[in-house]
Amino acid sequence: MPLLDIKNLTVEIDTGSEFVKALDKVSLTVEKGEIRALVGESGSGKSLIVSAVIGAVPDHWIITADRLTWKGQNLLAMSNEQRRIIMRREIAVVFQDPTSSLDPSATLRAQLEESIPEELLDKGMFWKRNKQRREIAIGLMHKVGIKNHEACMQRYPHEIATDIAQKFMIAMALVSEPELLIADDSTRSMESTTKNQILRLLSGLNETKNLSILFISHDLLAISSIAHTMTVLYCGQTVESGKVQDLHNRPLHPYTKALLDSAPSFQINLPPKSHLVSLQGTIPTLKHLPIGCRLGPRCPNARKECVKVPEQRMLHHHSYSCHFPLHLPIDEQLEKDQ
Amino acid sequence: MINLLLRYINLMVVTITTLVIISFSLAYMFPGDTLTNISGIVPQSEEQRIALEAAFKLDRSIFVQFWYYVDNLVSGDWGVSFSSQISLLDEISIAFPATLELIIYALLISICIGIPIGFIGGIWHHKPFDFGVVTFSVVSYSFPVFWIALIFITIFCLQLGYLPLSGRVNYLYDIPHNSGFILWDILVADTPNKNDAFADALRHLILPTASIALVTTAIFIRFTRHSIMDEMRKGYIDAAKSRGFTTRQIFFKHGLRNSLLPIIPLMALQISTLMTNAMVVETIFSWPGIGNWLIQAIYQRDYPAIRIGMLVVSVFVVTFTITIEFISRAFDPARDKFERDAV
Amino acid sequence: MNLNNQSSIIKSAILLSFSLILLLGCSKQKTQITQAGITFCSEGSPASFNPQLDTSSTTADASSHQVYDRLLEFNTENGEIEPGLASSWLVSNDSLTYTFQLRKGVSFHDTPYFTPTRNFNADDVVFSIDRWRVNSHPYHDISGGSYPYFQSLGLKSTIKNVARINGYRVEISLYKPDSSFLANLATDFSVILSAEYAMNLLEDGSPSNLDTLPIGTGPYKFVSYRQDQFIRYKRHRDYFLNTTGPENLVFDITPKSSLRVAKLITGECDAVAFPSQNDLEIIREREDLTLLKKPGLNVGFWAFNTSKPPFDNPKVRRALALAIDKTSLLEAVYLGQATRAKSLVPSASWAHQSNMQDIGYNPVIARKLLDEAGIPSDFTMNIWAMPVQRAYNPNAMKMAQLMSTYLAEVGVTVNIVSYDWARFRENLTSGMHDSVLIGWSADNGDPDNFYRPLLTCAAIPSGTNRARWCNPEYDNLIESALKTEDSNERRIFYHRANQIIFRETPLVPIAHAFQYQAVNNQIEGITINPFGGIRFDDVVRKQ
Amino acid sequence: MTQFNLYEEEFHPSPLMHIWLEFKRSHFALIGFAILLLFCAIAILAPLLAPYDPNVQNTNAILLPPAWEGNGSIAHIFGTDTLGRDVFSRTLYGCRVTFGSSVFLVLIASTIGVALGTLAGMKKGIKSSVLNHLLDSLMAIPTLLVAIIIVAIIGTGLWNSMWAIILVLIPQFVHQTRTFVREEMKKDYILLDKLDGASSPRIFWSSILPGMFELLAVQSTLALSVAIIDISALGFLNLGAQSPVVELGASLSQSLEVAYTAPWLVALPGFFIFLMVLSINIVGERLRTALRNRLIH
Repeated sequence: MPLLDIKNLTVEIDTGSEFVKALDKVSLTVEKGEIRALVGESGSGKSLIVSAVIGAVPDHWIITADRLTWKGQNLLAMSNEQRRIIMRREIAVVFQDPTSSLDPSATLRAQLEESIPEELLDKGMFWKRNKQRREIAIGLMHKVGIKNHEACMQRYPHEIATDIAQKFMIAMALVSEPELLIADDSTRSMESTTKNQILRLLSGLNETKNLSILFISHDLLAISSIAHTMTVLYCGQTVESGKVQDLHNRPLHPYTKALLDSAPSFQINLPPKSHLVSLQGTIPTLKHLPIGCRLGPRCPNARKECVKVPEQRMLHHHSYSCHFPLHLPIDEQLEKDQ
Repeated sequence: MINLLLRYINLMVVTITTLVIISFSLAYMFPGDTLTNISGIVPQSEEQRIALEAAFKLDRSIFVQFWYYVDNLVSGDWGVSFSSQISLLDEISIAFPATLELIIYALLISICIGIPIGFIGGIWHHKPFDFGVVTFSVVSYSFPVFWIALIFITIFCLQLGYLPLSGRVNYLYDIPHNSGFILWDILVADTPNKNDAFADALRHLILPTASIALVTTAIFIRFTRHSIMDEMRKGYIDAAKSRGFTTRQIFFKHGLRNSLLPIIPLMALQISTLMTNAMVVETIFSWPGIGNWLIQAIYQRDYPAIRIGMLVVSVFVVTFTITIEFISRAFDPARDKFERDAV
Repeated sequence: MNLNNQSSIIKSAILLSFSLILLLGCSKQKTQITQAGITFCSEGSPASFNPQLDTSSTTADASSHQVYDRLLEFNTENGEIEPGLASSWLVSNDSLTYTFQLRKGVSFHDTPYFTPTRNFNADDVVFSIDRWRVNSHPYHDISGGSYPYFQSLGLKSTIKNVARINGYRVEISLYKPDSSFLANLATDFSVILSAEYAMNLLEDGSPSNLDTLPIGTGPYKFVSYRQDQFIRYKRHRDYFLNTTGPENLVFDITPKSSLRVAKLITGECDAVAFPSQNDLEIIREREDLTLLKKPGLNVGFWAFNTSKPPFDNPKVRRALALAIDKTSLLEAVYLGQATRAKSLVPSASWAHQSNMQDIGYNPVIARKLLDEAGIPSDFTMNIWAMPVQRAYNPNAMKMAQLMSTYLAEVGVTVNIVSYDWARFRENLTSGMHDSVLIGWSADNGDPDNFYRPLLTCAAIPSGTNRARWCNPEYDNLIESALKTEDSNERRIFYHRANQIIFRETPLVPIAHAFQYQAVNNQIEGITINPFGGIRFDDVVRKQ
Repeated sequence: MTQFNLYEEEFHPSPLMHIWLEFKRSHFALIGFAILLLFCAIAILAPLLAPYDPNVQNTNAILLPPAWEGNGSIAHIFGTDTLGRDVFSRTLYGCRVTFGSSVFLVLIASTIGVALGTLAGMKKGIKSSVLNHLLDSLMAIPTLLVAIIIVAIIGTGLWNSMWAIILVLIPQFVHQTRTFVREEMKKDYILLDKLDGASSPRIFWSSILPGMFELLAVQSTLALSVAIIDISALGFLNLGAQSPVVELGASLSQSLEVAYTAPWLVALPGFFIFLMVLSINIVGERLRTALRNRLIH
């Protein structure tokens, strides 16, 4: 059964005056040893899913879900204490902006050693344990690819480059040997060389340690290089999910198709000087979300029925939620409904 | 670090020189005869005036006078007070420690009570305790210090009769002047009934310190509460939470230091409100401090005393502020080197 | 952080702070030290520790009865003259020579700055009197060389010679008979200093210590003094009168009268000088305090500086006197605790003239007189209001403010001037004032103690004649009053002097106030001395 | 604020309106604001409201207790003081002097402070840094000390004590404006103005000043509460307003002599000062949170 299983998760956030469904029936699963990519434009609620999973959500927001389980245990029903233990040993998170998620007034060494859990160290006097902590820390730094660890250890977060900080965040996440690593857009605003280093590091970890990764990004190139399965998100609704190859070859949902078309490197036969395909209109803001399928107003083959929220349908473990999927001609769909 | 040190030393030197120049020029700005303003002695006869002018180098150029004034300041010959004809150095070395004692205890109280309450208020944001903390801090911040002192006197001294009303210690205890800090002097003195004197001095201390500490505690509570609330919203707190630390651990490991560092220089600035309140409270509790002494000096138009008293107090306050600012700047790696945070 | 340990933290914090307050505040238990000591809240710092140099009662309070003794003493009840350091005295029949037999075995104070080698004898008496009498005396010009009380009485010209007959007998001969001479020897100002101490100081080259570090034969030794804060005395073990008194005596100097009464209520002071009129009610209500009251031998007046135009014109002075309403001043400032003064001498003295006519309140005539004297309608004058409290004028500032509204009605604008007490009297003596609100409390029972120091020409340089008024006719009236012993004859002279004062109005007598003394019930033995300084020699604290 | 708007058009409050909506949220703030308006009214209309002239002495009604006490008379609502002057009109005039002079001096201090602050903020180089840091460290000198010096030089009086407090408040305004201006200068919209060829006064006038209003509002409420306490403290030590001018602090110190027989004479002026400062602090605090919330959302 899947490691992390999310079914019909709805999160209503408080925009100061009324509650808006930021996430509307999101479902997502991560298997053991699988790299699940979560794709969506910025502002589509990706980080909201992460904070819903780890519980860093203000108390007055309303979270309802059919299923939000971690290895079978329902996360919502758990007490803070149990949830904290899970977060400590089984799930690790790498946030978006590395420099702002490091304590500005503490040295990197102190922060790294602080995050090493007690259980890993064997008993003994505290100076032995501190020495052991330092060894583990240095080992970790080498593993994540920071060569001159001496220089970085004494420095403060605002004195190091962002990619080193990102590696540092990954090191801190891995120290407690988690089973699931949630990487929230960790390769954003990095030039390609460092981005490849990070991606190689993640896929290496997946193979060696069978570490399952929930990789959140809107950079399709990176996703296609390392992810096994992919889920596409639009304005808080899961649009399509399945294997990367299936989605790549035969996208069923118009939004996925538009998303793939918009990345030129994905086009096989792109004649020179041709117009890049892009969806008209812009992403609706939280206050004026359309009813039913949220792509409605911008969808090329939108019909009257799209006003109802499409439920999720499976096509041999390639699920999509759209009334008029691409593989079915439109008129055939019409008779079926009558 | 070193150029930061040099930078602050230069700032200190520049400020203290400005203060000395101001206090030097005060002698000429004060009404009345400049010679009395400087020396404190009223020349009886004409030839005494000439002798005094030669002694105080009034006839020489302004720079020589200034140099002579600085040399006197350094050597401790601060002139004589106009009304009591006692050397100013002795008067100030008796009066200033008394005010210092009040200010130190008030600062300690504000730190030990203000900061924890501010933190608790900030962490339990929007909970009953937090509303209590906010109302307490806004209300006690707006008490005029002389009025709250009078209310304390009416309640604790006159109606209940628990606490004494004025002075530092009951004058029947003959405590020799040692360091000027009354509690220390009692401990060091060899008078027979020392512990009675100590208890009596403590009872004399309660009300003045409480009336000064009230306002500063309120200010500290506001500072810490705002700072911890901003800090708890930052990214690294969520990152720490995601690593499974409890809020208490997060607070002590990260929240405490990061929220205190930006507000330490602002707390140091509160020394000037503390000093003003101390001077006002001294006149009410007739505490023999520098505030009381300066205000009596102004009533008696004792210009040499005002001049030197002003210099001593402002040099102390300025040095204290700049050192605290330097310490906080040196030990806070994250903040921009030359900017000061606004609350 | 769930709810239960949130409330536990609040509970423990409140408990802690409450116990702290209780522990320190606990109770008003009297510690052992306060049993053996008495604290007296005085109203000002003494100018010096030698009453000869100053007429203010603050200086007299601080040293006269505590540190020194006098040849003769007054009996506080009936005002008779009793033996002091002089055990007996005899007056020659032409009342020109007085011989005093001195008491034996009286020791001076033994203090860290001076240890006496001999007891009190005639040399000390001769030294003390000659110091202010003989200009060429080595100590005459020390600490300013001005002896206002003695100069105002012109005693220099009355005493011919002070001779030492033998170790314990002194003979004083006068030029002309002076019926008030004995009374003047018993006042607070004629104290006996230590000649030996003076000679030692002269050799050490610091003679002014005689007046700042006092040595006397009195019940208390001087320990230490800090200006505007405290004076500390210790009991003089072998004082020649076997009176019981506390081991330590402290004068806690508190200029504000309301603060003095507050300290009395909280028990920080055991006795208080000059309680303010408003607080008398409070003191009467409290059962742990007693309020002693005696008709005062004093007079509060408003003196014009007659040496300064336009105040040299009696018509102007009469107009200003008519412009103020004395009854409202009595109510507002004295709150009814004083009798209306028609002349200098109060009813308690035998020379009082009850049928004396009084200047009424009539602003219309006042304005007319002012116009006749050519005073313009926007005439401004200053009223000096003394900063300290006295029985004869508990709040001079408030009285000046009230008078300024009355004077404004007759077109005289007033600005009120006040300095610190020492500077105030210095400037008064140099005559910088237009008019001053001040008064005089008698030092002995003799009426001459009112007439001579206040209005005679000899009293102008000494500064006690605030009006700086010199009238030869008035002077020889007072001189002739001194020549006769018979009191009815003297009374006639004084009544004729009253007429001159009424006609010339150099000063406007306002009130004769009662003297008050507020004391804690635990203290026994404090009495009101109608002739000046407070005495602590026979005071004890009940357990 | 979801009033029912039929046409679904958008309701975007202007920054000022947004702050007012945010401000209206807390009831305490509204009460504080109402008290503040009351004091402004008193400050302006004191002569009309006061039943008597504050300095007129009515000697046959001395130390009359206030109307609600046993033997108080309605003629003098708050009773009379030691010289028989009506306490109610004295308190009204006192509020007028204390509040009015504080508002006036905060205006002066803010204009001078802002001018100096922008000058220091815009200029670079040694002059501005020395000036700023010198001013910052001189900010630490206590207000009472400066007041004593000024009173020693030009004597006591309301105006002199106001000068003392202005001298002490200016560095605070300079510091706040300088930090704000230096922040703004780093931003791009200032760069744009420069590229358009705008001179620095124009930049200040058109782009920095509008952005500074909220900061100025919060800073002047803080300064106003400090000014009121300092003016009344100086009045209390009778270094400030002298007798013909009626001031709350001075009347408080005069009433000390009769603190036992007439406790209301001590309580009333103090209470009015406390109320004044409390209302300003509540409004200031709420203004700051409103400003903070507007920037965060």
